[in-house]
Amino acid sequence: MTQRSRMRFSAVSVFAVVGALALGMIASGPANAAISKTTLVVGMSADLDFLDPAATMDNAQWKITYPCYQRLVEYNGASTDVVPGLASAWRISRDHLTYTFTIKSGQKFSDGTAVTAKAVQYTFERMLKVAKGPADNFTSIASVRANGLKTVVFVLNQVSPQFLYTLAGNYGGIVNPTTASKAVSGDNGQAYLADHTAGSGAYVLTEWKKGQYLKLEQNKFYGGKKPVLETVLFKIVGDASSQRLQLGKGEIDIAEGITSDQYAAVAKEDGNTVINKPSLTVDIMYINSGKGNVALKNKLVRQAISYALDYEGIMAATQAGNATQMNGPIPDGMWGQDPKGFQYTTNVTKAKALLAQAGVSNLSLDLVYSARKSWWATEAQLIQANLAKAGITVNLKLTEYATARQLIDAGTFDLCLGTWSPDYADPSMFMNFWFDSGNFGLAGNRSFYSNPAVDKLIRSAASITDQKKRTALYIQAQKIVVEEAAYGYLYQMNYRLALRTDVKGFVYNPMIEQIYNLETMYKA
Amino acid sequence: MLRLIRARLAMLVIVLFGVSIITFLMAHVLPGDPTAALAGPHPSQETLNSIRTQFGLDKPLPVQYIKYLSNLFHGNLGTSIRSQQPITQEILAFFPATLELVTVAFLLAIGIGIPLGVIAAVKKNTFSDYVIRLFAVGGVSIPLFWGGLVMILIFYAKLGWLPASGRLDIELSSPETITGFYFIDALFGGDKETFINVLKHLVMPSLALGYVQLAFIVRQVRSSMLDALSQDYYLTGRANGLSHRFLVVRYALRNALIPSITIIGLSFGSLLGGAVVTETVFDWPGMGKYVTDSILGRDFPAIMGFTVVIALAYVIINLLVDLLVYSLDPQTRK
Amino acid sequence: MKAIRQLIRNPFTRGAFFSLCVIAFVGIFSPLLTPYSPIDAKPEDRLLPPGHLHYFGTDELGRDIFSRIIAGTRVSVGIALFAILLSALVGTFIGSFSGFIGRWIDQVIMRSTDVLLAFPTLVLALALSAALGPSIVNAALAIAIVKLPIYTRLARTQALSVSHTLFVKAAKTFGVSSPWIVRRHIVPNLLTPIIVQISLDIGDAILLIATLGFLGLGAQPPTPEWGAMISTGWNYLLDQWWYPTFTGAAIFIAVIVFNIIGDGIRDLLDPKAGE
Amino acid sequence: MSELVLEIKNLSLSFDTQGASASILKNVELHIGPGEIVGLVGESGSGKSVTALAISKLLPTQITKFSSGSIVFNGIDILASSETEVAKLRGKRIGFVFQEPMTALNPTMTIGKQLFHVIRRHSELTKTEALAKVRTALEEVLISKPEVVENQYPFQLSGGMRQRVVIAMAMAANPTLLIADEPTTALDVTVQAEILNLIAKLAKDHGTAVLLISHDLGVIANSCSRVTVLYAGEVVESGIVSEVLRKPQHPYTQALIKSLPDIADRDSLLETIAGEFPDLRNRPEGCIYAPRCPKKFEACEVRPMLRIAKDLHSVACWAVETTEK
Repeated sequence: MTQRSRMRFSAVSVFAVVGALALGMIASGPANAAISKTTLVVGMSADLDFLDPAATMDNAQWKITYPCYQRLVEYNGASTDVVPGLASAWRISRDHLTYTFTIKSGQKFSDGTAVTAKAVQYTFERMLKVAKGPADNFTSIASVRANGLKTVVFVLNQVSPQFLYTLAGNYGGIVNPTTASKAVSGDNGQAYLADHTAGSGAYVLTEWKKGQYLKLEQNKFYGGKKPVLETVLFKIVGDASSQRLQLGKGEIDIAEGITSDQYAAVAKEDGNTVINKPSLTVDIMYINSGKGNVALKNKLVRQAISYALDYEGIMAATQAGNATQMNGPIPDGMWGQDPKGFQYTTNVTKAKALLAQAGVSNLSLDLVYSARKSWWATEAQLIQANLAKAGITVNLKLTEYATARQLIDAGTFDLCLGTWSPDYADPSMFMNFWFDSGNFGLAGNRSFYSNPAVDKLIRSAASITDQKKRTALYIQAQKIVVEEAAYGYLYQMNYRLALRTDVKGFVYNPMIEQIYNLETMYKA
Repeated sequence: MLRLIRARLAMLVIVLFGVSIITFLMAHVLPGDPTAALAGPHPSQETLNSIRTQFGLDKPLPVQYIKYLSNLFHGNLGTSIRSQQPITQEILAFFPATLELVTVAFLLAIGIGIPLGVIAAVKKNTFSDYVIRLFAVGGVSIPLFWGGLVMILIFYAKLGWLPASGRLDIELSSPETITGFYFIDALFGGDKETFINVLKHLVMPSLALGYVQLAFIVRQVRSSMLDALSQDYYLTGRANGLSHRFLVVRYALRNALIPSITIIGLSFGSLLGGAVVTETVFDWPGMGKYVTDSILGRDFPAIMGFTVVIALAYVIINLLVDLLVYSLDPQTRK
Repeated sequence: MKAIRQLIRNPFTRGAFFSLCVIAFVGIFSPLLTPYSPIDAKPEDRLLPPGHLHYFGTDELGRDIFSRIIAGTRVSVGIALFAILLSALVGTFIGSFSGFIGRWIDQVIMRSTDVLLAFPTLVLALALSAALGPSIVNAALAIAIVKLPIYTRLARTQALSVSHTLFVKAAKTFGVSSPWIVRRHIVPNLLTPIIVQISLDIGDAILLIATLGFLGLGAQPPTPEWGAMISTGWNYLLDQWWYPTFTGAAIFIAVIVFNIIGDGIRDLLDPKAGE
Repeated sequence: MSELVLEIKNLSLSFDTQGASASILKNVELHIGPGEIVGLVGESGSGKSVTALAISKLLPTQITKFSSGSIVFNGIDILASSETEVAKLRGKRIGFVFQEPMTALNPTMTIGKQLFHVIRRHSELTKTEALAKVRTALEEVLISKPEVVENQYPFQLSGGMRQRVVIAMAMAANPTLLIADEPTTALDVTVQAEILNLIAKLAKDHGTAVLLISHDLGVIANSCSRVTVLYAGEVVESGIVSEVLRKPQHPYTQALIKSLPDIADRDSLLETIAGEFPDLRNRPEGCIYAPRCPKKFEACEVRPMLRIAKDLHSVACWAVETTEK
């Protein structure tokens, strides 16, 4: 063998060894095993943060906690009404300030201890002590007292029409008081509950491989009907295309991360289906009339912006048309909505005229958004193009979510994209949060909108319980805030979810979006 | 040798101190408040303030930093804002995955890169040289995120040969932790199915990451090998009848490796950087993904914990490189 | 000129050199070469496949991908060049003074580079551009900072060796000012290794820019930046394959061309790597 | 005279690199008899080392082009032999000593091991025997503590010691021909003599023929019997050392001798040779030395052949009266 050919031989052999290694791996069987019928695998886009019901305010984490805890009252299927949960019955005092619940018997936490009135008291007292997001929903609680084993009494310091509904939210999940012993350095057990569940729900979090998956298994002591699904895995698949590929191969049963433009194609693929239902989530643009560009204080300018937007085009590009243009702040499907509410149309001429009337020219605005929603980049660029036609320059400011939140709280922006969904089925979720001048910033009023007349209307609507009277007040307020174009009322979106056709029994409830009714789901 | 270790330890102190200051400042000028992102969709001001107090974010920066340093001194990296878990514990969970990925990629790169670099040098300016150099330059040129995604498309989506994400199929339970390296743990565990599954998951990410490093190694080895082959001792050997092959393997290689090792060792940083992207593309549950999420989520303690650990690793790698050079190069033993 | 002739003579660098000329041409004249506006959205033309109207198809806002890639050449390559040149300039300056002046200043500067080197490149760039706020200029600054230690060290080593030569020692004894010595004696000696390093770093910088863009920290939309385009485009791979594919190929080609040229220049200028 | 150890006839070669070609050697003639020490002298760049490397076929194969002539070693036509065949000669029948003892040895390997590799390569000795041979080889080059030296690395030895090691390696297989390419140039003056004496002694003891290459006529004068003077790849003069040095015929040789302080009249100024070295990419048609030659005349437009001059040595110069070739 000559020197030359010997060297070539070694080059070849290096490639050959690598090739053989690769082939060996590949030859050793198929890449994936089929998932059993009693296991459900959900593909989610990112790992979760923490699961403490007294701390988490994010629907993404709630999909874990919701089936692991039970609440005093629960949403009834797909409706926004509540039905008995851990509480078999309740009584509301005439002044709407005292709520008395009777605890259902036979309910047990995942460690086998019984659910008692003391546990309810512990849960709420702890939540208020932790003083994080969830506590904001219960500022009306003056005291909560267990009265014996079965009775618990909430005393409110003000009338709170939505109180019962907030109890059905994730933060209403009753925590096992034995976890008090897990507290370290006065954290009220936050560190422990951050990655453990301790509820009486149908499931228990049994494993959390950070960055990989979370595993739910049945709670042996669950007091309700035994669910079909033995195991539920929430697998982290960051990339949307990977999720789609894995869904197609049946490696995951539900793909949460499918992007808007891909649903149509996913639905056409064998074995896949897409759920498409109207939701109560709205996509809006904050128009900072308090701390933003001075021109935005003028309602004519805000109206001009509203007329310049191409609503149809935006809905087509961001939601593939699976959306409805809003006609006011309250979405369709929520009581209190104004069915005859005014809807802005695309009218560039009118927009220009309004700007001229306002005496504003060469307006240049910053539009802040984050990558939190996959469609915001598209939406922002379209809005930029729309407003350019009316002669308004828009500078896009893509920031990270945390930064965007800070800017929103401080009011240092002109325009900003956001979504909003109600925590409980009450129009105050929209009206009081968005427009009360006491709620500036992250708290809800992100347009820094201030109108004493509106303040008066919505505050009185929130302090009474008569739904008819409240509706009237809210409709009156809506007419003002729509006319004044306090926000860019874009669209109410559809909830879309891609899943395998053999996943059955999923019930979508707009109040608890992203949460699965695992107790009654099954695979066929 | 003791002096070497002592010098490295001194460096460790300086580097750690510098890194902690830089990271601390950087983390705190990052626009964005972690509490605002965590407090829920519409928190009240009271809630935001209460959370800031809980994380000590309301204190002046120097106070926060001194507190951080004193905790660090006690081996405590703090608590993650995003997960509420001790950072030390989190890093222990994520670090082995990265180390496994990086090590395998590195071994692949060395195993293939050194021979290729040698061949390219020996066959300088021939067809094989051009092919190898093109192959190598491809590695440093292909955008890792794009290359990785294309690999997924081919080997997972089209051919179905290899899994696309994670360290192990979700139906299989992870092997009992001995080293934290799944493929070693699975081997000890004796479960053939798990072992093969672990290897399959390793193939794509380690090849993607290894290719970049391989390219770097080929370039480096080729150039130092050319240097070594142009040295007089090579000619002496040839003139004394030693074969070209013998000289390449026994004489030139060792001498070429000394400068290469230093440079390849120091490129560990770039490998970790590459791991950030690889882990994102292949959903590899490691430090890269962890730190990206932490940066985006403004999880200051986590960002700092990560950089401190990486700086530590950097100094350790430096020491290892020094020791390796020490063992290879008699001149350092003067 | 001689260098170019040598580059063309080698078959390995010949093709790369001509591609480089094409890239430079495209970068300089991009506004004249784009058949459509790379910025203006046309929602009615969303996601059209490649054809004679749109060579590379259109994106999610109905923009011509071919035009965006052409326009992106100027952004991605231009910013990479800017970042590396900035880094080389500042690094050479700091490094040569550090090596020339020595003493504690040298110690402080060298330990600082140690610290910077302890960060993984991408992570540092990631954190820096996050800290500075996402924009293409800040991404360039981040890359310049990340690359700084290399140039500082390179310049320092050269400055050290030059400052020990007779003419510099003589100049020092005659009381010639330090900046003068640095400018007249140290900088010219540095040029070759710095040029070699620059040529090797440009490709890497293009990749870093694209990676930052991919992770959402680079250019702001609607700027046609390659990395950001792939980041969005990847979601469309399965149904609109053309979107990420052509963009990725553009990055790959640009980077490989710069890398081959960089290798070639190193072979030419660096006596150790050459013949 | 018995059969020649080495005979180089009419050797011409060029280096071809990507389009450019440089004529390095032109019609070189050289021969060495058994046990003879022949000097090859010339300025740097004159082609001495190329000639030496050509004998062992150690020139880079990709760029070297032989255009004429032959190299015959012990009856073997080197240029016609394959790489494998020549490789068998290297170290075994042809030993090589290089100029730079600093770099001629592998810096990361002990002396003993490097010597061991060479010895094993050329003999059938067992490992133990070869290790013993390492000792004796070191002893033979007059290294006093071989057991210490063999475990040392090159950087731990002085230049002279290293050169001894290199010589030991070259002589390990008892070769027929030893090529010493500037063996003392890099050494101190005091050590130079020791090394030259060592080479002379070994050659005598083993009956080895030596080709001693140097730019230093003094070195040649002390060690060689015959000398060949190279200029720009061409032999300009050759003959018995004493004759050539005493009565140099070629103007170049004369200039060389004049520039040498030891041999020339101590009072005369050290002369340097005026003019520039020729461009080998465009070798002139006429006499290669003509551009720098003080005695240049019309005939020099034509290249002079190497012809036998009156004092029994060959000269390539029209200005010299010669008998005939």
